[in-house]
Amino acid sequence: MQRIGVFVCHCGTNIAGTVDVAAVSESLGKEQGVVFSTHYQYMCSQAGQDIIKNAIAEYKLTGIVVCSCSPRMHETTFRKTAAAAGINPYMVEIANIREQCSWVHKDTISGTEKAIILGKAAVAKVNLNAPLTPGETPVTKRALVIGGGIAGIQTALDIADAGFPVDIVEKKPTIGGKMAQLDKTFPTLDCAACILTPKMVDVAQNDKIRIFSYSEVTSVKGFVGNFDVTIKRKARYVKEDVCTGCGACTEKCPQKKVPNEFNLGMDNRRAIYIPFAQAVPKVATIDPDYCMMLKTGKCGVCSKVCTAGAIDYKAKDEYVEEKYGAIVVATGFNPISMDKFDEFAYSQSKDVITSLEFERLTNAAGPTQGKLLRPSDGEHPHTIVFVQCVGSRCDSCSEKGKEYCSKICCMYTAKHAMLTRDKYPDTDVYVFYIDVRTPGKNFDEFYRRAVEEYGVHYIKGMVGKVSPEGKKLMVQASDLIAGKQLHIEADLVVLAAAIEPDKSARPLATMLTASMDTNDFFTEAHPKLRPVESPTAGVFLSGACQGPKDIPETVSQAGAAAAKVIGLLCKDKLTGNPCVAHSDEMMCNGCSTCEKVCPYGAITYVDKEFRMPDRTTRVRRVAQVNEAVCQGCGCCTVACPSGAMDLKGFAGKQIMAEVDAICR
Amino acid sequence: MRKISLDRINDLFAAIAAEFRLYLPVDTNGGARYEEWAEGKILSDELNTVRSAKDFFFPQTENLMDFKTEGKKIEIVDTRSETEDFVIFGVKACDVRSFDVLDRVFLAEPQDSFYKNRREHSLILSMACAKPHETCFCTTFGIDPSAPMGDIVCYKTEDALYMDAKTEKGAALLKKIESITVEDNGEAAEKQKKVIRERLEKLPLHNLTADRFGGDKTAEFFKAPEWKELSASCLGCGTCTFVCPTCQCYDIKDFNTGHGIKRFRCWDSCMYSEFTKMSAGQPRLTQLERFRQRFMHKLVYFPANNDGMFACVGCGRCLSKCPIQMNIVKVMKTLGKGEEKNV
Amino acid sequence: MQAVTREILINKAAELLGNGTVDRVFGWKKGEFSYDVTPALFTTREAMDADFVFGDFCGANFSKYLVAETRKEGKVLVFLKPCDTYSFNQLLTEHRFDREKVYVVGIPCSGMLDTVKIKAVAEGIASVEDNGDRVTVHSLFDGDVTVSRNDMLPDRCKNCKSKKHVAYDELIGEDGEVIDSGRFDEVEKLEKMTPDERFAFWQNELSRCIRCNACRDVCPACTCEKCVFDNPDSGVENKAAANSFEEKMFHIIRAFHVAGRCTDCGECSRVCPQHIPLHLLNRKFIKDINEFYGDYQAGAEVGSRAPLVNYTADDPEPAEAVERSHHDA
Amino acid sequence: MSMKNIENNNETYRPLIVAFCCNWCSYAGADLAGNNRLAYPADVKIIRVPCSCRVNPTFILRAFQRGADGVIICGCHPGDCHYTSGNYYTRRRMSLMFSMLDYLGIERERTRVEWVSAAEGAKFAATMNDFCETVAKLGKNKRLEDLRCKQ
Repeated sequence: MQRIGVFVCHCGTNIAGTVDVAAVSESLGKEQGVVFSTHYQYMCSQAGQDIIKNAIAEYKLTGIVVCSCSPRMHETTFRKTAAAAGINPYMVEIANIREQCSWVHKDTISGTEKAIILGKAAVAKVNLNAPLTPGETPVTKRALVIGGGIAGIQTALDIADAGFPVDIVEKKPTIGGKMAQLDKTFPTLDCAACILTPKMVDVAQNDKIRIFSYSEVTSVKGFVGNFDVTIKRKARYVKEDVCTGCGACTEKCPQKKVPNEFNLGMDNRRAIYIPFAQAVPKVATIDPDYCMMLKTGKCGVCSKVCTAGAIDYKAKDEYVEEKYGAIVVATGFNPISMDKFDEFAYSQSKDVITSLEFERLTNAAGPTQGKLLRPSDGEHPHTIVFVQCVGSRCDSCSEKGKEYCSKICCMYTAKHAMLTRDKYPDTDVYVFYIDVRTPGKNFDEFYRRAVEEYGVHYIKGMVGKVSPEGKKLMVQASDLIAGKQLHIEADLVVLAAAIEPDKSARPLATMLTASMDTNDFFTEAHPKLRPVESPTAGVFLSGACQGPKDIPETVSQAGAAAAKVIGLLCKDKLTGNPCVAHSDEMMCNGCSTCEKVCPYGAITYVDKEFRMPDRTTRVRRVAQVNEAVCQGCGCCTVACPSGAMDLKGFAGKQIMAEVDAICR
Repeated sequence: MRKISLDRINDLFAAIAAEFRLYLPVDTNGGARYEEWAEGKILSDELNTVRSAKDFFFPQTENLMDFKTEGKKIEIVDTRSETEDFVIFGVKACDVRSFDVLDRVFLAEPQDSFYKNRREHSLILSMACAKPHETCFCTTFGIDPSAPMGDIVCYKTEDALYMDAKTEKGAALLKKIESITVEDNGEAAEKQKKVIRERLEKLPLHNLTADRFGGDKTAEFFKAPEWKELSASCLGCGTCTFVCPTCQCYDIKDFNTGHGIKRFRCWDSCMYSEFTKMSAGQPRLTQLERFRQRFMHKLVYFPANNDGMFACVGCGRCLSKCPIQMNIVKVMKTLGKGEEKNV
Repeated sequence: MQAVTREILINKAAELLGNGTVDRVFGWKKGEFSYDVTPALFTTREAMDADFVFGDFCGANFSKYLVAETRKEGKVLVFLKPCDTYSFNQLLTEHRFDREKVYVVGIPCSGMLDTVKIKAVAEGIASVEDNGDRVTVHSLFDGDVTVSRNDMLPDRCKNCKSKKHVAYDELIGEDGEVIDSGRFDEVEKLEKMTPDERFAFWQNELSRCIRCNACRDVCPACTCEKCVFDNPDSGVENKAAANSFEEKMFHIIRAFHVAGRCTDCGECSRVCPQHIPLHLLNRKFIKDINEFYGDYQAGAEVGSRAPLVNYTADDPEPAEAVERSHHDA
Repeated sequence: MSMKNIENNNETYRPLIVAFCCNWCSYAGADLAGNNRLAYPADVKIIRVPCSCRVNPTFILRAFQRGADGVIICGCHPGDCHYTSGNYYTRRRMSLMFSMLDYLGIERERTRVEWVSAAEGAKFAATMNDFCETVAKLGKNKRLEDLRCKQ
């Protein structure tokens, strides 16, 4: 049985102007469990708080009801007051008689009546309150960054800079990601490699950062502050710590016909390879799909030329298990496949390329050493057509592309067009667009320079068809402004392919119990207010895995994610929200219904032995809530048909008591 | 014996209803049930009602008393009121016998005033069973469906209803309706009795006997291994209990109305896992024990405490209503056979 | 008439008992009358020869029994009709038993007879004879009555949703197909009524409820360790309904708790001693789910995500949904 | 002032409305309505829940049993749930629940779900005004009442 004190606040005239506070206090004094009831001008003032503290001592109160302003205003204040006077802060309930009563009702009679009812509901709830103590869990002071592109690199560097160890897991043999494949960056036109590679070196040299390249996360267990992660280190058949990166093997390997993914298959590499000159780690990797030694057991050339003795054909995948306090997802993006866009003849002509392929064609380290040459015959193209929004902003009914805008294409196409005109003024450049979207610092100026200074032909309209005819590409398009059909004989067509999240993201999201939208972009905890946190505590988002973004945006999000991680790792212990779900194991059916609706993956199942009411012993599958992970939404409590799942602080019985009091 | 032709039966009901509340079986989507007669209600032709007639004296829920709270004061309110006289028409022999069984429980000291009040204000017009069903076995318990007990016994033929007063109360009622009935020599009723007795011979359970059961059989049956198989597929629902005319277990529950407490008595079933649950748990832990309890009570414990009277009247309701077709007949036959084998 | 005979099932069971695949058989045991069959365990061929039956009154859904049955040692053989296999899968989805401890023999079903309808045909049933299209009821006093078999089917069989087994280890006879037999017609009829008519309909039906809990206790979706209506801590517990509110509360909440999990096996209506058409509550949820969120059949696949533990960003709003359930009607 | 007097002063029928409001959006929206002094009838009594998905259909029936004439559930707009997905589940649960109540012949206007953000004080007040008016027109809840609670 509770001993409840009721404290009605006048809030000057804010409440007392419309509500007869004395009547409220008197009426609530008669409620079950109430042993003291009073009213005062400002309960939140020092003097008001002292009234509460004194009453707690004098009347041995076990529960407090404050009838005052919104709990969003002063719940914390009164909880602290209660705690200071020695009772559990969660024994305090607020009846909101200001914002939800005196301020919205003008009539004193109905205002007073309602205030009493709200007070009764609060009393009824406190009668069933139980002291709650937030749980504490230690924090493992190490972060994991999944993905080694610019997002992952920046996040790792920032976290390491604050003094915390960070591991980067990258599935490719080197970090660097998409940015390493870019030539120049908009809108400043500085060289991507020039700004990226120093950061890659920083990562390599930072003693707080470990790089697990050519590796994948295979399992994530645990919760915020305490993740247990298994990382698969794929066999690269080259001892990472022994290889000097001299590159001798990559020149001697007899298998020369391996499509070079770094150049998007526009040239070849060997079966043993280093993706590019500035790779980090600069270590060779054997491609098991092409290596003759691994496939047939006959060759061994690389082993012979390696003076360091780094080659190990018997290497196996290894699994590393590590604990982390925080995880940052930076799995990035890929251009979508052009398979479904045959109207642009991508599969029919080598001279129809994607924008990323164009980047490689114009890059000094690319297949043409930076000379803009047609992939088909190595000739210089004189007419280039850029097609925007290939697979972006598609109709929701269309199964070909994405509904969203890929955001970066307008700007990089302007960059490509401008650079082409700059280097090869004899080239005619057409850009077909739906809209040109340039909302960014110096973006619109950049686009206008392309049109005004460089004479790029921007045509509003879509390309309908590209047909290879001899050495030419016949481009059929519409000019919506002129209202006419255009036929352009092009030498090269560049498709601004939509970008989509990396395919590895979906299984990763499942492991992390982080939610994704229908396009497989990770969902943020709040679209406006918590944009770099996933809804799963301790999991943060960096870069294009959360949505299409350019480099500056990616880097700022990477920094923001790092700041959040640092904020978390700074703590020695995490204090949870005590209003969490808990399962009555004796009633739980183990049906997994609650687990399916939990947005945080806070519910797990264990097989446990129980002494049943019929005095038999039975092993039963029951739900357990990880209090450190549960955020207290209560979704599981309604999903659970047996009522085994309840929410502390908002228990079914408490809410029903409030309902009863209101409807009395 | 008085007679009224069936085409005037409505007049009979109207005449009775002018004096008393009159209840009679009428048809619903869910079978026959007792309803208060009003103009337009038609007497059901079903052999029996789905729920038994025990509801009249021992209703499913009953408000025993109220506690009014105001502030911190509690006031106890006696909700009892004197029942008006009422007539139940068309009660079959088995259900009439069930009242005797219930009387043994509720009218034993200390008497149940709620039950007694209603019992004293009731008039029972019983009806002979013209066409018993295959599930009937009332004769097993010495009940004669052709000659039920009650204040007035009725026989319904193709064209008329015959009424024979068996008690003073019954005679008084017949007197009141004298003007719309005619005297009868009882021949038709006798003829029907004969037909009924012939029909009883044909019933599949006609030879079922309860001889092997009785108050002294606890030791013999309590540990019988057959209980395990008999109870194996029991769902633990309360259908058998709630349609049974003699089951009389109840629980007392308080309902918080927000203004006070209403104390209810409500039917309970010994088949329920929560039956008579106390702080230490429920006394019968398994469905086997709960199942055994129900049948041991009817066939052994009740007769032990009530001069050999069985707490089953052979109405057959549980035979047709059990979701898994397990019932007292199967129990009696199975346990009986076991005994034979042992001999 | 059923396509498989008692003998076929006994032979199959004997074979599986003999070769050690199973060590007991869950089947039907004969009783006093033709319709009087009880679910029972058999461990020998002799016991089956003596008491095992299979026929038109073997309607009980055995899936739920497996929850308790699989807690025992060894493996049990169970004969499942197509509709039972949906419940079987749904129970597996909810981790209610160990699949390894059950051997399922799928058996075809041509619809089971409704005892209530048979009893309405004649008083005093001596026996019932199934001649395929027609059924002859031998009465104790009134001679024989022959009626169309189809007329003797319960609603759940008339509206059979599937003749296809969705789970089995072995199948006897031919497997059927998922069929459309207008099982939402009755629901639609109610939807077309005015709210007053609907209220009157349900008030009349639910007022007969005696809270015997048979619907719940037989329901294969109701396998809670303890039902909220039995749990004094739940705040909604009540032993016997004291007024019509509690009957509504019980049936609404029960239907809601099984919504998206109910396979529409129809056991609730079969066992109701008051013949309340409880399946019409469940079917309303199923129909709404199909209309609002796309077709979903609980139990069709093990592990499928039930509609109430799922969502899409484009789900209809509640007001829109309620409206829609009428427009479609 | 006793409750009796209050009742006597209010002769016209006023409905009793229970509003379940999500702590993060609608409850804050109600606070904002208060800050802006946007009036709505005192018939509305708000119960704070962490998320609209905490509202068990049992609570709704309970409110009707105890004498409520209308029940409204307010949550964050779909997609804006503080807990990412709670209101999506609310939407499904309540769609089915309300459809069932309608099927049982209970006036569908007595139940409602509205999405009100923390910034929508005006929407909150307008919604409550509209809901109160709608329920007031329907009159007392008879179809889901429990007479025991009305004595």
